[in-house]
Amino acid sequence: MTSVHSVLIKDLSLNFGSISVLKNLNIEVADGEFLVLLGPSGCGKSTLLNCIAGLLDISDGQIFIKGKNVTWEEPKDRGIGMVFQSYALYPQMTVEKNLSFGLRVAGLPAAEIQKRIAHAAEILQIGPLLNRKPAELSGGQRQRVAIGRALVRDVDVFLFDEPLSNLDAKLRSELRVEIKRLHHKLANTMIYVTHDQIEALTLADRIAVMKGGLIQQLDDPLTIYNRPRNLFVASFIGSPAMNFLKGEIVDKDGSPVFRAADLDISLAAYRPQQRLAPGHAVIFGFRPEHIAISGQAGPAGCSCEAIVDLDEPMGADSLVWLKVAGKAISVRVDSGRRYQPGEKVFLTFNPAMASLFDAVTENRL
Amino acid sequence: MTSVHSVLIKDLSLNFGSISVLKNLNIEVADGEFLVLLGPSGCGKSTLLNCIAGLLDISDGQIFIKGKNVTWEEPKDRGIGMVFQSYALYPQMTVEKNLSFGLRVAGLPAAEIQKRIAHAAEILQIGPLLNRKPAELSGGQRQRVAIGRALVRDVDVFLFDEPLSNLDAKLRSELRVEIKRLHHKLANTMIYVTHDQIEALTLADRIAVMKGGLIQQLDDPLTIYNRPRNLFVASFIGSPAMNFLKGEIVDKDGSPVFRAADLDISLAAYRPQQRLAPGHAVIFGFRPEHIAISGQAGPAGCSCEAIVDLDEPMGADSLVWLKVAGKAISVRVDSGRRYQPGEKVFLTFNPAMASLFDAVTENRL
Amino acid sequence: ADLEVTHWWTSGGEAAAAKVLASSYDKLGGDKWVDGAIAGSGSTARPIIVSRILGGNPMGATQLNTGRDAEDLVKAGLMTDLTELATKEGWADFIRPSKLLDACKYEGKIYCVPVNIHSWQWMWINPNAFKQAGAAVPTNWQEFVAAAPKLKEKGIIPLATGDAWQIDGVFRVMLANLGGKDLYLKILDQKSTEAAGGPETKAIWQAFADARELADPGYVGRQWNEATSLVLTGKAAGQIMGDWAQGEFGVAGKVAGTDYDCLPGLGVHPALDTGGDAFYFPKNANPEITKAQLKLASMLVSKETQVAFNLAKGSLPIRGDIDMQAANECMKKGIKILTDSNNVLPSYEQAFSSDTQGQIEDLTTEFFADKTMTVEDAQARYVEIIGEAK
Amino acid sequence: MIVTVLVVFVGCTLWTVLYSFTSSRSLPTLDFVGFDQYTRLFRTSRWTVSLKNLAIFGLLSLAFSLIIGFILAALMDQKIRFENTFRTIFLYPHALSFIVTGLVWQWILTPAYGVQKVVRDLGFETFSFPILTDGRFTIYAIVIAGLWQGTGLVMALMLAGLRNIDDEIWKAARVDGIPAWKTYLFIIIPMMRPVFITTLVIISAAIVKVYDLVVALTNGGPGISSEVPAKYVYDLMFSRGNLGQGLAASTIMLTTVLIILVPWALLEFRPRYRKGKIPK
Amino acid sequence: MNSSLSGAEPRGSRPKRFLSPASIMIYSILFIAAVYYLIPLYVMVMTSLKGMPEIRLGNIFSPPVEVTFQPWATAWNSACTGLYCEGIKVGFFNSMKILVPSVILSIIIASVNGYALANWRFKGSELFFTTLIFGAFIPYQVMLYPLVIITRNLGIFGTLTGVIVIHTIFGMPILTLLFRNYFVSLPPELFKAARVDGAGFWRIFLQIMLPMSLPIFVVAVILQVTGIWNDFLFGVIFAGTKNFPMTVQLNNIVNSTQGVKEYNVNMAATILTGAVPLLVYFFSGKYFVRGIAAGAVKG
Ligand SMILES: Nc1ncnc2c1ncn2[C@@H]1O[C@H](COP(=O)(O)OP(=O)(O)OP(=O)(O)O)[C@@H](O)[C@H]1O
Ligand SMILES: Nc1ncnc2c1ncn2[C@@H]1O[C@H](COP(=O)(O)OP(=O)(O)OP(=O)(O)O)[C@@H](O)[C@H]1O
Ligand SMILES: [Mg+2]
Ligand SMILES: [Mg+2]
Repeated sequence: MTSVHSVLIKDLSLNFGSISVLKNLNIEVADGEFLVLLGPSGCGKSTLLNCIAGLLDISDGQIFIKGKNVTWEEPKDRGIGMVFQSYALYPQMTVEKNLSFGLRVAGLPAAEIQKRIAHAAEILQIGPLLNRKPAELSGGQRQRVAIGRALVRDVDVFLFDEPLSNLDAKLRSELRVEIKRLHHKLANTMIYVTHDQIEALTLADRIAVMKGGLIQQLDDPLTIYNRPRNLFVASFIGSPAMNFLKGEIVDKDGSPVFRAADLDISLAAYRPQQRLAPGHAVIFGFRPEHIAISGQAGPAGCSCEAIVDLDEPMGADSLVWLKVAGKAISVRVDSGRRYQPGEKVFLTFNPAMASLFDAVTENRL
Repeated sequence: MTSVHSVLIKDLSLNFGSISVLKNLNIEVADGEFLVLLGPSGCGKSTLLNCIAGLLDISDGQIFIKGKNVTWEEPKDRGIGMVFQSYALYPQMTVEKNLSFGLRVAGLPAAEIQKRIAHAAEILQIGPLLNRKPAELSGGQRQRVAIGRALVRDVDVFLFDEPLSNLDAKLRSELRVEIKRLHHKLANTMIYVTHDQIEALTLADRIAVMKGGLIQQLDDPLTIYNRPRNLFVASFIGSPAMNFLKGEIVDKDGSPVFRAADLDISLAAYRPQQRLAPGHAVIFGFRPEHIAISGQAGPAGCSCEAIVDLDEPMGADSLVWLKVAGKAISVRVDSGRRYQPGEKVFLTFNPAMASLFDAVTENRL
Repeated sequence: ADLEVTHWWTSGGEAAAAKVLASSYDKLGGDKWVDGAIAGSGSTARPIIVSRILGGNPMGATQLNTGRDAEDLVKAGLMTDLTELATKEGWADFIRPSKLLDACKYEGKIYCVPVNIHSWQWMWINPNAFKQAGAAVPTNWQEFVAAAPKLKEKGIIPLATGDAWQIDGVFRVMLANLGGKDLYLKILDQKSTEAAGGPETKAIWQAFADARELADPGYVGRQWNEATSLVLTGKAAGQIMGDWAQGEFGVAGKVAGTDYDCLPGLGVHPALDTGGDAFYFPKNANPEITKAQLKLASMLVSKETQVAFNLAKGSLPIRGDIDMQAANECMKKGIKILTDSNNVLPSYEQAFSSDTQGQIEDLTTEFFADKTMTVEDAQARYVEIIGEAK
Repeated sequence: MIVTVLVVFVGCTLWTVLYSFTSSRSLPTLDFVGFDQYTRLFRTSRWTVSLKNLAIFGLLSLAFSLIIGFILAALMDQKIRFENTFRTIFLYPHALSFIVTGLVWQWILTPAYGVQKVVRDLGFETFSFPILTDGRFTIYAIVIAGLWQGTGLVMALMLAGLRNIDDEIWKAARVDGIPAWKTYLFIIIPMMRPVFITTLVIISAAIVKVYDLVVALTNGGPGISSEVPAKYVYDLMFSRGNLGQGLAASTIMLTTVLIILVPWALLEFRPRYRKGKIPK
Repeated sequence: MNSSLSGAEPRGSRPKRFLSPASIMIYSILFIAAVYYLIPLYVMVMTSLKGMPEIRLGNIFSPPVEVTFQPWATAWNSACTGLYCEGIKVGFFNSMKILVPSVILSIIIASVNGYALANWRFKGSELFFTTLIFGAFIPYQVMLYPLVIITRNLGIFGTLTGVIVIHTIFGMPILTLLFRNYFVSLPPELFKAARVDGAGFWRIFLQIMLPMSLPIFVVAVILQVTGIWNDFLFGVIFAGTKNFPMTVQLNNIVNSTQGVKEYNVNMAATILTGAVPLLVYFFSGKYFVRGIAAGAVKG
């Protein structure tokens, strides 16, 4: 069974002195899967990646790569390649040397080295750069070389530690696409650390959302986006962020309704994981794009009135900020129509796409 | 004439040694306007801002603030406040000391200082932080204090140099909204440097897109987004980026048509600034959201066939990458429907929202 | 007034001698001797002294070698003129040999006070060491060389020496005593390259080459009084060193003739040079100080001081008219030799600039340390130096 | 302050060069003699020996202090225990004056008391360690003592440099399977170029000026075998009353320094722009 | 999960590697090096605790059979330096009188210089800086004569002021380099922010830059204390008789032999003389590397 998993992490724990940074993690990564580790700064993403790479000695647990127990192997023998946020290119070597250094140290024949470099250069389109030094490259080129260095190692598993964080937005989105394409082409396993949810959502086959050394949710992007398992995941994923309203469940004509201040939203269309008991204190979460806005009132029950606070045009669409039940919420609208601060509008919620969380445990209901 | 403008820059040039960084710039910023300077790294944005602040001595030209020629004034006498990317808080002083430093230097009476700090603290909600040192603050809090430092100076013009670049995406969007609100509340002139177009689009009354020390276009955000004046502005603004196809104008039944390889797009709905001469080599640019995608062929003429290359889900919507006329283009679609690589789809272009550029001068046609 | 006196007399015998001066001066009343000893050899102290005089913060009085050393300072008008005092007290009448006072003169005026006569041309031996090695106690250099193998066998260092200037001294002594007065004068006075390149000089270099075989390897960095103490304790058999070495024997309570013996002029030519220490009095703005300076100058040449001081230092007095009954065997030998003016040699300091002396010192020490350097090479360079000397 | 510095450093330099063409003896006089002092200088074997010694001392000190300093720093950088203790031990000699260093090492190396005696007392009667007494080796004794005193500082500089190196470089090298020594040799050392340059400047400045150590340890002997240029300058100017000669020697020294310094200055201070900084 | 795999396989943390071959090697090299560095100190301390007879007989590495503190007392109180036999204690206070103002003055000036060079462009600042660096290479001896003449003309030759000024000047090159590099490495925005706030040259320096510069100040203090305390030449020439520093006394004790060299006293005097810089190193060595990392090694 282990052979189906490219990377298997069992009961992994890691402490720095008395601080426990990773707590009993279990992850299985399928062969060829693209797994993204996502979480706020300091949650232990890099630490986990370093454990997999063998750059940190773990405190407890086991790590298997391609069915082989590599818990105590040296990094170079684990069949992994790694790409770093700061590129970590050897500054005084040319790109070609950077790519070939590890291979030469490993004693590969020159012809083989040449072949691999040529192959990597072609895939990453860095052929013309081979004789330059890292200082003479742009950020994007550097990152490509860093990927190339992992590529030439001809490994089963690629590990990326925030490879795009140091690039500007435009380059970031370009390289994101390239990495995705690379994954399609090579079809090997990739584990990718980021704290940028757009990267996570676009690249991942599955996303592991981490917080405080624990995995909060491990699912495919759409599930994570649409059915976050708890309040943390819901608030962490999505930009612009999900809106939250505090309130309680009340029963209205036999079907549950979310009530906050003077606002009632019917939850008939919501698919709860458990029965929604009336009186339950809950948090109602909905994304800016799952709410409709209009100049006149819609059908009663899940529509309400609000005052425009701010209108943020973002190119293709705008984000309109409104005050609802005393809270500021954002709504994503087409940028064709501008809203003026103070304007009165009406909202229609779509409970089917909303999320409901227990106000105490913060878990999804 | 000068009195209507809050900031007026006339023929400003700046050289560092023999390198000319700013070339004969002219900008007028109206009273209360929010001007964003946008451009790639190294284009001279910070340099321009530093010139306005008086932190760099200009080589030629004049700068007026509130009608007063301040070209040779000291920074403190220009009536400006400045906020830096790195916060630039004085690390050894408490927040309160940080805020009051400039006022104490200016010799304001203690009561007045107290009043101003209280005011700024209230606006920025940093009251509880006043006795902390910068090291004890989060990134967002630091940036708020940095803004506060400009605020207490009670100045006419606020200068921001990429104030949000060091923050993570979530905080960034929060503070963006706060800055916008601040501007609404204070209504003083703000000049804001960024290389993030979302910030530019959401915040600006007008955007100055810069490149190589020259202003490429100075317009309101929607105009910049929808009617970029040249290829650079078009490609720089918008994320995901605009798609471009190279081709030429041909005449088809008396109306101009864009032709690239086997693709014909009617330009009848396009509003050119000049006559579209057949045979003219042009670049056709269109944004990912201005193109429709469907499983079956639409009306002939501005629809065509394409193969799905990649599907990038981004939460609310997805970006689908396709090959058209030998080029990769991206299309923004609702994330409800996933596309498989290799799938065959049909596209419908909307020429009214497209942009057409001369292939040589790269200016809008 | 407080009179600061700088000097580099810090070895046992020297310090005792300095103490004599200090206490006699203090006894005169009124003024006070403030000691400014700077340890090390003259080369440590001299730059300090010179730069202080130049820097306008002069001491009240300072030891300096007579000769061309101080000439520049005198020339620059930085020294107190003592002529008036000297004429009044009639220095020229009692200072013997008269060359001593000449060394203090510049353009007819007197600028320094010689305090003693030092001669280089002495060899000190420990008779017990020879007895212990079963060798005859030598009476001259040749015998000394002959006895050396036996000494070595016993683990006794034949010739104790040390720092560069001590080695250079060995050569000076050989030039004067093995070469004879004529050769010495030709080279020193006439700067004759012919004499310097001649066979007589070559013989001296040869003897010097013998001497380098007699030293132990540990001589490097050894101070002269440490070398003396080697002789004194019988660890070494002999030392070629000026008469100031006697002060060390005195301090150690050794008796000339029994505990140690002296061979003036290496037992060959009994000729001695008459170098010596002198005191200079840098010009000072304060008239009080000037008064105190003159008082010290007068005291230095006085009979009582001369006796007490020279007994302590082991040097000879500058006056021919005093009673040196208390002097020991060796000193008496010296006094006797000097009474014949034929035996009086000029000193290096009077003949050569310190620059030239330094060049010779560099050459002799290099030769002494580098046993691969031939006598011919050394002599050739010697000729060159003499040729350039002014 | 600027004036002071200009007067002192530039003024003194010009003064030195000017008077090196005169026949000044104890006191400076403007009596020009052309290049006489220089001709004599290079005919003087003590000067040529001094230059040779400086070259030997300089090269060996540079090489060994860099190598040893770097190795110590590299070892200290291995997250070892007692780092504070080791660092203090390596650094403390730097707190002592050369006089002290010279004295102690003279004692340890002198055949009569030091290493040689100790080894002989252990039964190796023929053991000979004449490093202070044989003119062929004395300069190496000075190197040993100099290294003892100076390597600690180099270690501190190197350690500081190592601490400034991005952690991810190490990780990348480990993933690439590059052995530690190769990582140091081919990656880390080239990355530490600025540190090496700073260190080089600091030790070269000290090497050129080496004086006290020689005086305290050997006083140039035996013979002239361990003479150094600074001592020649000092002796000629002050003990031997030949200012002109001493100044000619120092002019040569200054010229040599200039030859070393100018390329370095050009390299380090050529106009360059550090992103986001007001140029200095 | 596949239990057959996990059972036999290694689990848990790697065994502590403190005694691995690699670390044994590291520690032994460090240990050997430490021994090499400690031997001279050991010899000094041991010798200073022995009586003269024991020194003459025994070897220098053996510990004292009979510990005596007499040499220390002698060195401090009664060792002779020339005519006076008052030990080196006189020099100690003189050295202090020279050290404290010199260190303070030189660091103040160098830090202002470094700050000005790093943050304020002025005409010729590059040239000024290069000259300073060049100054670091000039042998002191060369400058002695001109300096004597200059200080004489200023009327400060042979005074405490004189020697303090000299030390300040000679400390300038390296210290300025250190401070400049440090200030360059501070974020320039701080400086800009302060200017916008209206602070001038001095206020920025005193209120913004200084409080951030502790590490580099530690380095500067260490270097200056070491250099000035150990100086002999300037002290003896420029300080004047009344102010001879401790090193002068040490030199006199060590170099003026009265009969046999009293090695034990010499060593005690040596250690006593080195005590001040040694203490400074022992107590602030930790900050030294940190300070250097912050300032000195950034190009
Ligand atoms: N060497 C170390 N010693 C002690 N604690 C450490 C060490 N390395 C990391 N930590 C702690 O472990 C936690 C996880 O760090 P890690 O670098 O894995 O976070 P991350 O998720 O990668 O954050 P970022 O997004 O900022 O890179 C942090 O709280 C950090 O303080
Ligand atoms: N002090 C300087 N000396 C020389 N060139 C400089 C200096 N400061 C800036 N430049 C040059 O001026 C140009 C503009 O720099 P500037 O810092 O204004 O760019 P920017 O648009 O703010 O970039 P970024 O987005 O990276 O902050 C750059 O090409 C830079 O190399
Ligand atoms: Mg990380
Ligand atoms: Mg900028």
